[in-house]
Amino acid sequence: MKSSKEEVIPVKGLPVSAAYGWSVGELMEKFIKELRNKKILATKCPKCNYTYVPPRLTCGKCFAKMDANNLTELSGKGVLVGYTTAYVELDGNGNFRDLNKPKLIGAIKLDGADSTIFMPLLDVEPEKVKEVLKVGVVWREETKGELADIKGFRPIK
Amino acid sequence: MRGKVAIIGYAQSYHQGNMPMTREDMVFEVAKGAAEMAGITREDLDTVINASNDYLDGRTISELFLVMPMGAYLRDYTKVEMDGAFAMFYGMLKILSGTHDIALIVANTQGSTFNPHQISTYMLDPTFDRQIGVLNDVSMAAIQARMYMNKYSVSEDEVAIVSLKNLGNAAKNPHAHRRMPGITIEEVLNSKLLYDPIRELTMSPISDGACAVVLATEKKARELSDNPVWIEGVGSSQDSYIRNRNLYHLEGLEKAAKRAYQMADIKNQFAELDLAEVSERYAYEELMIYEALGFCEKGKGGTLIDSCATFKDGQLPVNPSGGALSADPITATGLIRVVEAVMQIRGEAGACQLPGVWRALAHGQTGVCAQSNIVYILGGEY
Amino acid sequence: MWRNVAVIGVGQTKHGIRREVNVAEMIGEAAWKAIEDAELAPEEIDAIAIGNMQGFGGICQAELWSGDWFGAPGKPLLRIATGGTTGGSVAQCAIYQVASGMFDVALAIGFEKHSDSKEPGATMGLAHVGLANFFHLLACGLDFKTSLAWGGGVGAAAGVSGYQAANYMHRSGCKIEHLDMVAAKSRSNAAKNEYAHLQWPNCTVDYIANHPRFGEIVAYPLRLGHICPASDGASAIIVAAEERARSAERPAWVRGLASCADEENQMAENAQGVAVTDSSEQIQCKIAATKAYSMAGIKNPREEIDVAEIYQPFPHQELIYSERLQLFDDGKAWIPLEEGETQIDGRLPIDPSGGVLSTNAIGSSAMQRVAECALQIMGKAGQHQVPKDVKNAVAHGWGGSTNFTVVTILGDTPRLRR
Amino acid sequence: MAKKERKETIAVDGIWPVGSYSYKAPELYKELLEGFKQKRIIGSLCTGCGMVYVPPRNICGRCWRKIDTRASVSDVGTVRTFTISPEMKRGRTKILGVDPVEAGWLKEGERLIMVYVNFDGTNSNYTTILMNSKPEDVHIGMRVRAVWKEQPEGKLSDLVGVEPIK
Repeated sequence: MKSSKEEVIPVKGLPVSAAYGWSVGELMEKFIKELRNKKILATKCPKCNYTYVPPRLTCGKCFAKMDANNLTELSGKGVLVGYTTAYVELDGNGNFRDLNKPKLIGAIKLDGADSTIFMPLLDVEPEKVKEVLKVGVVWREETKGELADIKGFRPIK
Repeated sequence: MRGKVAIIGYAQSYHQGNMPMTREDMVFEVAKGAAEMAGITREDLDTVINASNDYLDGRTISELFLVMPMGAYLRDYTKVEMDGAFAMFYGMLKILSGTHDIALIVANTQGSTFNPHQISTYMLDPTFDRQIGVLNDVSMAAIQARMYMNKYSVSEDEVAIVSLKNLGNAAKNPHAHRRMPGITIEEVLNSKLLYDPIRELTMSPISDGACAVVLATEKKARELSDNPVWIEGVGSSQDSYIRNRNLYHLEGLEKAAKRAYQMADIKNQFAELDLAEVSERYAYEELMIYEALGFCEKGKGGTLIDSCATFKDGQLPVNPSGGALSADPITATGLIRVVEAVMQIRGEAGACQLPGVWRALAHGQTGVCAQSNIVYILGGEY
Repeated sequence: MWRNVAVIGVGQTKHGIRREVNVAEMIGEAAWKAIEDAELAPEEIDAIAIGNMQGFGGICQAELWSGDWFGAPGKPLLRIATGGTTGGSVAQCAIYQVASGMFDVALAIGFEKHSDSKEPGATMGLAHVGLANFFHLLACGLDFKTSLAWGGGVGAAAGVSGYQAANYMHRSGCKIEHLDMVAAKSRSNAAKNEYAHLQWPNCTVDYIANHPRFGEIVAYPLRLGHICPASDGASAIIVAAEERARSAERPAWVRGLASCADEENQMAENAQGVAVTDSSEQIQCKIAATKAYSMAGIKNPREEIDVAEIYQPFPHQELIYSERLQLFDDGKAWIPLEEGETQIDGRLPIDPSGGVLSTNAIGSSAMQRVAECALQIMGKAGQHQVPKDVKNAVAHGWGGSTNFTVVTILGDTPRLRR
Repeated sequence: MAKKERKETIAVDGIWPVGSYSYKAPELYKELLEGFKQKRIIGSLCTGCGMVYVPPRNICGRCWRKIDTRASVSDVGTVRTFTISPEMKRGRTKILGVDPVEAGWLKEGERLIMVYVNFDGTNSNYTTILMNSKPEDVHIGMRVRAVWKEQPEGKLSDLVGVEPIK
């Protein structure tokens, strides 16, 4: 089979986009709202003790059901289990753009949680990052009960 | 289970960055090509299964306008919105059910339509990870790569050797998108750094491409083909979401491989397999794939590549075609691996041909950090 | 098919606007209901098939993220998506998973969450079917008025339906009143189905035709009250091999299944021409139905089918497809409708659940047709259970630009007798 | 059928930039528009099954082959089906953020008759507008003729619509 060299006409789109607003569900709503009080909530599976952050209704490990009674509060401290230095980022329209200053992304296991979250790492030089670094939440100046209340994590003593 | 399933025809496009061909024409050529090779017409197709993705193709119901080019007119038809290797699994299930004799599987993606890495962000938990905004498939792979490399002291050089091997192999593959004869380690290590340690040459390119295979029952295969390739084993498994997954290993792939080995009765991969074609979207991933497929112990992927055992002339060559690092039209990539393995078994791999290939492994994946995997064991007529 | 396969469990969420749960929770709800209904342990599920149309809810391959909510980790999973037929195609995938002999128990899930889209009815997700074609047409100098005519088709299913209805009315002699009858029947049936979205108890033809808002003709001959809602919801079934199904109280045996694709209606890729001039013809449905009936050993569907669940987001489609499913003479389905034959207590009830006209969560819709047929056979349909012994039921789904059809036939006895 | 109070949780937002995609089209419309310049309609003829596709198509899925034969077809045809819009009113709908009546694209109170026309000698429907006719007069089987712009410029808008043959 040979590739035939037919001419094609490029077709460009109009500047339209589809907008979404995903309802988050009961436990996730609690999680997001409690960020205002600088609290991080998780659910602990009553059967296998796996602790999920953010919280959720079904345990993915043993399939037990969970609800608001299984919510527990975490300290907001944890350890770094993985990281990367980003030299580019996506602009939302499908283009990678170069960053003037590299950014760090961390994979963090919060104390008391079993799941890993992926967050910006702040106030640290790329060469200083290593695993099992202790990290803590950096809150936005004024917390409003939104996911953006967590600016990221930074190393702590 | 009753009977066996064979691959009796295949075709793939000349994968490129921006193919001067419409999606329709590209699909028509591979679908028709595979059917012609199998010596069948449209009327012989009992079922046609497409593998494409609405997000990648930029069309809701991406297969709607592909019905006619695929030869699905008035045929039994469906779409698997995953890698083509999964679509082939569905084709196999239909044939094993005894309801269909011949299946055509067509997988296609034109990466030039929209950046697939942007689309990978739409796969994340929309209520959390997508909102945080730092993750996509490349940054997530970078985190996994760092975790894996740090834990098992795998060096960047060892990862670069994977690119060196695959891109070098691709130089002889006319279908590959990224062909780099004489590529050096320095070239790989000096290529643009996106997310440490993922560089331009240690990740797959964005490709346009398509691939098709024809499956048949044992009876039909013997009627139609002189050298059918048999599906001796298949196994598939989806892993947990990235937040709740062991990122140091590809546990989903391990499970899938176990199932395939069990079905094909394989106990010693090195002795019983002649080659493997795997979907490594990133160079480090190939090392993790070695471990999950049981080619080496956990954490020893780096040692295995150092030993050159997976090079073309090694004991168990992996990706003699160049693998996903050489061309990655997302939903077609896994099916291309199957086709490359079939070509080797049939002795039709041209300049990439290795001597004495009887039995090969092919792997396809979908999702961030290879979340869902499928493994085939393919064998020729002994 | 060399192996008998049956539906042994059904789970549906309440369909409607579900802003109190997220997608994953909604899928999980249906899946666990089905698993509990089949009295299975989650470990007994060998394989999963799932599907939706991802453009509507805005998540790509949602099962990758949400898999943990319905027990997917460690299991082989196939994602199936074929437009409106999605749910039916997913159900068929699960049937093949078991029929192949590779797996003994499979879980099939269809879902959609339209309300996650900020546009009413997820219009952008729908328009996206033909958006690329539309951009091409605009680049070729399409004027505004003609773009509206094309636009009818750009909305794929919804758009071609007005044209399709006119075609059907022309060749059958059916009137708008008959469309009102289908709509009234569906909405009042839905009031008896706890999972349905638009529940209008005792809805009358008069209400549909003369309501100041619902009575308005929005695209001749369709009234606003004729058009399906955009719902949120998920539904699931459990398919099991004979050995396992025997232990169920009253399984719904799979007796026949088929799918078929015709050429696109109105336009092909890049707005190229197609050779289908009457989209109410639906030859692919004739083919799929014939195949499925022959597999099921059904020689006279009119006599042997006890209940039909037809995918009908627009009322004329119930009439077209009931003819194509060989339940009535060509062009005559409106006569038995007039005579009340297709009511819940009629001779041949069609869509006792209220159908897609009352509930349309795209990925779930065609799955619900299979699920509802299973419920009717199992005798578990509750208030909308048809008052007779159901031996055979036919579940239908259409997708694409009405050019895909899936037909699944369930029965109270296995296909192969041993 | 009163609205019930609904439980609701908060939502988080996201965008899918569908307009940022780029696609590829074959050159078939160039041929169609070349024909329009001369007030002619071009279709493609499949020499396998004799189907004439309008606008031209380059693959016949019935014969599963490429088509490269073109045919010039009649601009007289038959209405195969139609649909009619409700009365267009200011403030009724917005299309991509524009009110078509306000923008002067449609007249206040106008009802648009949209038709599928099967031009003689073809096997396809062509989607267009029925002009110079009342909504109550349109019917399937109606004979119509193409209305061309006086000075065609090789655009789709050269074919303004169709009108009934008296």
